[in-house]
Amino acid sequence: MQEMMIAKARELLKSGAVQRVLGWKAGEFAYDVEPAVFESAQELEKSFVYNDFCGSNLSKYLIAQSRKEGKTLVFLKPCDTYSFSQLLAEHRIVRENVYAIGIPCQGKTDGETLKGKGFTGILSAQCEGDTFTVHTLYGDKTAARADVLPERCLNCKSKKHMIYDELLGEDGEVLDSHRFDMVEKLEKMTPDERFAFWRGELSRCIRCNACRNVCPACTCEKCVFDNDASGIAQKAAADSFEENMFHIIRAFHVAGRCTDCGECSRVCPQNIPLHLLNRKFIKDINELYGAYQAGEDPDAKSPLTDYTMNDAEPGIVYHRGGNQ
Amino acid sequence: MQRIGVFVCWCGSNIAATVDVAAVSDTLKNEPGVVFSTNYQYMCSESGQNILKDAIRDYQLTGVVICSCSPRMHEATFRKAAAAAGLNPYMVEIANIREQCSWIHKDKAAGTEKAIILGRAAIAKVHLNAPLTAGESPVTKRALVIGGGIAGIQTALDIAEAGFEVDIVEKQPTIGGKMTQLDKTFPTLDCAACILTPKMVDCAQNENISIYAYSEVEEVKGFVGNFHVKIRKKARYVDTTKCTGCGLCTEKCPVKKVSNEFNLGLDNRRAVYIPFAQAVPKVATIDADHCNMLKSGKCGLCAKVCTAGAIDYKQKDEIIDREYGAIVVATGYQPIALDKYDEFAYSQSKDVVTSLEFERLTNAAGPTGGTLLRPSDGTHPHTLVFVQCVGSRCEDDGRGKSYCSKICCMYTAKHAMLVREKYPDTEVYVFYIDVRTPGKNFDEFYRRAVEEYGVHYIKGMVGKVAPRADGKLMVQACDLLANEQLHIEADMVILAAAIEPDPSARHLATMLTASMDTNDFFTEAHPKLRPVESPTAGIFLSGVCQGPKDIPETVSQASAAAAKAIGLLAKNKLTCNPCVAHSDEWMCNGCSACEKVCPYGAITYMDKEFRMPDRTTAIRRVASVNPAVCQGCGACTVACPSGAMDLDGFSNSQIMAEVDAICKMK
Amino acid sequence: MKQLSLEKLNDLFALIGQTEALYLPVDDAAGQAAYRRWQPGYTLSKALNTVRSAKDFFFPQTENLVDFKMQGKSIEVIDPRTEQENFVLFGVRACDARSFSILDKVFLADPVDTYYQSRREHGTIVTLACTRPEETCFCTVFGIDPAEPAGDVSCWIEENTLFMKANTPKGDALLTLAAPLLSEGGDDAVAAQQAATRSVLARLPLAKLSLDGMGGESMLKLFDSDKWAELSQACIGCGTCTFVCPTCQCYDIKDFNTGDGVRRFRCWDSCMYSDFTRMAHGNPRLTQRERFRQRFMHKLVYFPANNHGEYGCVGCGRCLSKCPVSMNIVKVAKALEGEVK
Amino acid sequence: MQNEMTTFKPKIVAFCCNWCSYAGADLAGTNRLTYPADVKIIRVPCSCRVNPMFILRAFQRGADGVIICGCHPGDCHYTTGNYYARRRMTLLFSMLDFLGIEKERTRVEWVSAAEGAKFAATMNDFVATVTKLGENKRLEDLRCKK
Repeated sequence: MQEMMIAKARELLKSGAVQRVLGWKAGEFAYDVEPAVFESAQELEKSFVYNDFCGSNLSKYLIAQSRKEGKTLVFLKPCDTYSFSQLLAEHRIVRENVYAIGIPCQGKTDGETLKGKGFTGILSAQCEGDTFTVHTLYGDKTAARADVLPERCLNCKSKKHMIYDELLGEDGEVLDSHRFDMVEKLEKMTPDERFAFWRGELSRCIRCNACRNVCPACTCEKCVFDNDASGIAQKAAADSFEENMFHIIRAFHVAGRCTDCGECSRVCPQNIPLHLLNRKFIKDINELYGAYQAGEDPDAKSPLTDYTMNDAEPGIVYHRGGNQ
Repeated sequence: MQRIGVFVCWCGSNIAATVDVAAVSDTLKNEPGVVFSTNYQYMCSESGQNILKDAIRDYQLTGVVICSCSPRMHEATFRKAAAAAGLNPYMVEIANIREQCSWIHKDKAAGTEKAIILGRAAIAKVHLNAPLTAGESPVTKRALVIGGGIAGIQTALDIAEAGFEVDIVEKQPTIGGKMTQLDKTFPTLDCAACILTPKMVDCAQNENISIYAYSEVEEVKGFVGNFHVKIRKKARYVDTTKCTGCGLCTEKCPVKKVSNEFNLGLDNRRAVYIPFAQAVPKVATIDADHCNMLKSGKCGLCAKVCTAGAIDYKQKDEIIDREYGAIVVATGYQPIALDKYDEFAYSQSKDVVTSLEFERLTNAAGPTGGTLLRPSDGTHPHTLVFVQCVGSRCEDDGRGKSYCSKICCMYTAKHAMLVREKYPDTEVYVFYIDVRTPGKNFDEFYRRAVEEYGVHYIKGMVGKVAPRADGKLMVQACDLLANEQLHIEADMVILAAAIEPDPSARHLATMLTASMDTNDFFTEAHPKLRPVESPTAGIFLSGVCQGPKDIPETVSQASAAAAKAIGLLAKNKLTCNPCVAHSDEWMCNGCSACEKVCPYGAITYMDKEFRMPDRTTAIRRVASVNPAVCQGCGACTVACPSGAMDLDGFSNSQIMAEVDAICKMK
Repeated sequence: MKQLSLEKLNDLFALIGQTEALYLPVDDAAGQAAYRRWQPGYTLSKALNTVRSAKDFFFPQTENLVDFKMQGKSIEVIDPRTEQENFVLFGVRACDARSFSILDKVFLADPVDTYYQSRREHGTIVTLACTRPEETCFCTVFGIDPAEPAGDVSCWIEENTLFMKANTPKGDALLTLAAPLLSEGGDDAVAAQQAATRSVLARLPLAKLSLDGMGGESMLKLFDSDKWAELSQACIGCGTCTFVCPTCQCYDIKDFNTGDGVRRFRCWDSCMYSDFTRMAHGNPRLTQRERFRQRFMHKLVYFPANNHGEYGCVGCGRCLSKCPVSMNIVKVAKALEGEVK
Repeated sequence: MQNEMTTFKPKIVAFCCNWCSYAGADLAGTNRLTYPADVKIIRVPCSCRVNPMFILRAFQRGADGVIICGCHPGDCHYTTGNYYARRRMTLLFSMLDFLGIEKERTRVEWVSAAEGAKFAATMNDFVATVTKLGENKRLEDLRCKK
């Protein structure tokens, strides 16, 4: 696939159809692949990669890239196309300046996930079939592919590309995932248990803003939390309240817009399962207002800018979900 | 820092009995920014207002807090008084310590404490108040009526009578609408044409009315008082200024088999045609889809016979730009398509007709000259079966409509009665779910059909209509009251098809940013209290476009809409509510969330060039609020995640300052 | 050198914990190491290092500076500081231990930051030698020997024994406190472990990272390098690298309205943020490229230029594993290497 | 003897829309229908003006309960405002519940201008509910406490 992508990118650059290529660049080790812009065939050949570590969602970079002169070629995995589509619906990307190529994805892992599975001193890693071989300072180790995939890939919602100009490889299907299982599990806990769970998680937050800055739904020119005039600006959580506030409001602001790409949880240095907050909103919306996935249908009205006269009353919260 | 004055009203003993007013004014005197604090028996009295005015001048107050009765009571009074003393009226805030404090709390300590907190909240808010000025916008003194049916005609006539210019845009070649196709009208049975056509002529002759027939609204921009509308005047290929309406062309045209839409396809017309004798404007129209000359360049007969030289094969659509102060929507309705109702054999048998087709079959100007004949063989029918509620009150998997079409009960009674009167040898059956006849003289009318004219009303639905080889229609039905199955050999079956909004309405609503319900009927600003206005300012609703209604109701609503439009046009300027939303362009990212929740279409987007901090320029899509259209609900402010959208008078920081003051530790 | 059987490690913790606050790395809910105040039942994490660095104890993420209490129109100024208690930081790695000396250069230089100073004075640092460095480690580049960590007390864990060595009077005091549990000996075992560790260190992929040419001499050349545009293009402007960094020391001072007064506090800031160094006209660094450049110029050029060649980096590798887009100081240093040759 | 110092008096913030609920509150006053002084009303143009930020802010600053009152669905002065408010608040409350924060501390009630009695009854009930829950501990900001 990587070779096909490089060939395609080289061809489009050469013909002048695109001026630059948004893809992934190899790093020092196997896993530290970084998003990058390539402007020449030499650059592509030198460092363009597409492998099991290309997890980062490139769609948000298009906000800036699509405002540059000429066209940008971007490679989008199925879940990235949801974000791309949603950003288009929100007028954040200049569509005519983007040439989107859909590429297949079998799930992406990352260095943190490998380390979490006990691989330390990673020097390089290869995947053959379903087996990952990791060379480390302390010897070679192997693992089954499924064992080193992060949660978002194990519960992948779709292998289908929502939008593209061209497709490399086969398109997949929307999957019947179990992505709401953990939300459901939490809903079944008592409020005290849930409170304890979330305090345990959110109290680790260092307010580095990685979740927000990587999020393709967070595209405000200036975030309310950075804006002293908003009255709720905070640079650090000076009290546990501010940890809650930041994450509740952030989840609320992306409710109905979150494509569940999982980048927030991937980048969290403290491994806080932030995607659960967004998924809770998605699940609630599905249950209360009908199935809806942001990024799926650009013409569908987002549930929070829509209503029906017979919507559930807020009091429904008192009756549903969770033990007392 | 503001210089704030606090004025605590006793309201006689209304407040003073349960709130220690002196303690309130003394405590609030110590709040930051407060430079003056007093209490007085009746702040709303003239001497009370003078205390306020004097203090504003003597202490150079920049903000005022009145602790008194509800702002719904005297906010306007105090704002006026402040303005008289030279203070911007929007620098006045009221702490409601009567209705929401002294009157509900018996304990004086608790009441006093709460009054102080409410006062603090008002002070906290005033600290963040900014002077607001109500904007003004001019009013173009001309109205646009979209749709030239009876609703549009009535509205236009009323507006014109009041002395304002009004344009009617009608997509058909003639105005008149559905009513021109009707025979008689209930409950008086006067002939539709006799009462309608004089009004059509009035329209044509009224100096204030311009009729754009065979035209459609192409684009609507602007806002209340200042709409800019593009009207597409479709090419008729006939110069309307020359055409005399003599009709010679329509007799000579060789293309004879064009289905005549005016008679609902029950007969044919030529490729050049005048819909009916009383059409307004009475000019010919060439149907480009069927005209040989326009299709192949071979013919030109009409041009040859036209003595006025009115035929112009090179005519093009014309775009007319007009400005309006008010727009009245009167787009009307159409009967639903019955092709999904196979059980009634509508598509299989010519003798199964809709009620509107039946109108044409009994109309003296219709295809049969007013004699009721079976469409299939031209014989006189002896047994007629009317089926009510075809598609009404039953969504039926999307075939029909959930609502009652409202007019069917009455026109079916009319049809049945007229048939029985003219042809006493016929048997007439009416199948119904309910007979609904509220309205002046309506029930009497229906009872006459049953009691005097011997129409057989049967409660129950027709299950199936089966055409037989001998031309009869076998009607299977049940009589729910007698609880028996019925089999009727009918000659004709007439279906009371549900009515639905004209299909053009949805596109129009989008252009007007007027809201619609799920059935595509226009939504009114308030279902009870503002029934002829759209929530979008300057857009009014006339006739069935807002919901099913009969002619008397349509006409009264049309006049009501006219009255509302006249009220608007009579103003020279519109004063805007200054408490409106505004968008901070530097923070707006143009995502459109605010636009989607705005009920008034007050938010538009523009691409604006910004000089960025790094000295580059960037073009960004940003929202902009039209203060003349915004009503200040604030829906957009919450939809906006960045807080770029805020509401003057109720800003995020003002409300949070109130929250802080209320929740603060003592 | 003192020694203690690992079986008695909890007894040691209990002993220290009795008299002073003891903090040590334990595994958190997400399976990563974090410093926690010791309490019975806690066990020392086996992770190489904590996600957050040990600088938190001297330079916490938020710290109250002064309170203003308002009553009507009067304002009272209150110093919120209570007496600083003594505390022990156990299990600090060599890299973090070095970071304190870098922070000292900033906070203890005139004018002395008394908030920081007070914490430094009351903290005893017990370091722990590394035995299994990771691929992201490059402390040796800065002359740090993770097999011989600094601190008030240095420790080694080999097999089932903890070896301890006091380096300072504070360290002596701690070992005196712990004396009832300790016995003498263990130099050989420690030396053997050090040799083994050092052989791994030599094999580290980043061991040969060159910082030649960094520092003040080529400041303008580096500043003007066109590499910055490419290096910074993926940067999302978050504060992850800054906040996990043991040497980043920038902070912002904020006022919080408590309802009846103002609490003035400081909190970590990041030069990667668009509202960092906000002056009347805004942030002088207009684009992410400039903000990104600032961070690495500071660590690799400005700081050594002002501090006798000492870099503002200790090679702990946290930013290498935590950056959301896998950009880091090593990639920057390697890219700039060509610029100064 | 009941010690006044130990009796918990909750702080309740009530956001009332200008057109229906604020008028309903006025009517409660006009009819002298009592409810505890713990309730303090903030006037907003419409229930759709209530930003989740305001609700969290209230809890941060020491509120023990927050109630939002608006026109009955279908009767909004602005036609659609309360429909949006209804969705927003439903989702917000559900999220608070998801985080284990007592859901009974937040409420939405539709009160028309004619429903003074309903306003007073609603406030009495809400104050009783919050009083039973006690002090807000899960969304408090210690800096705002004495």
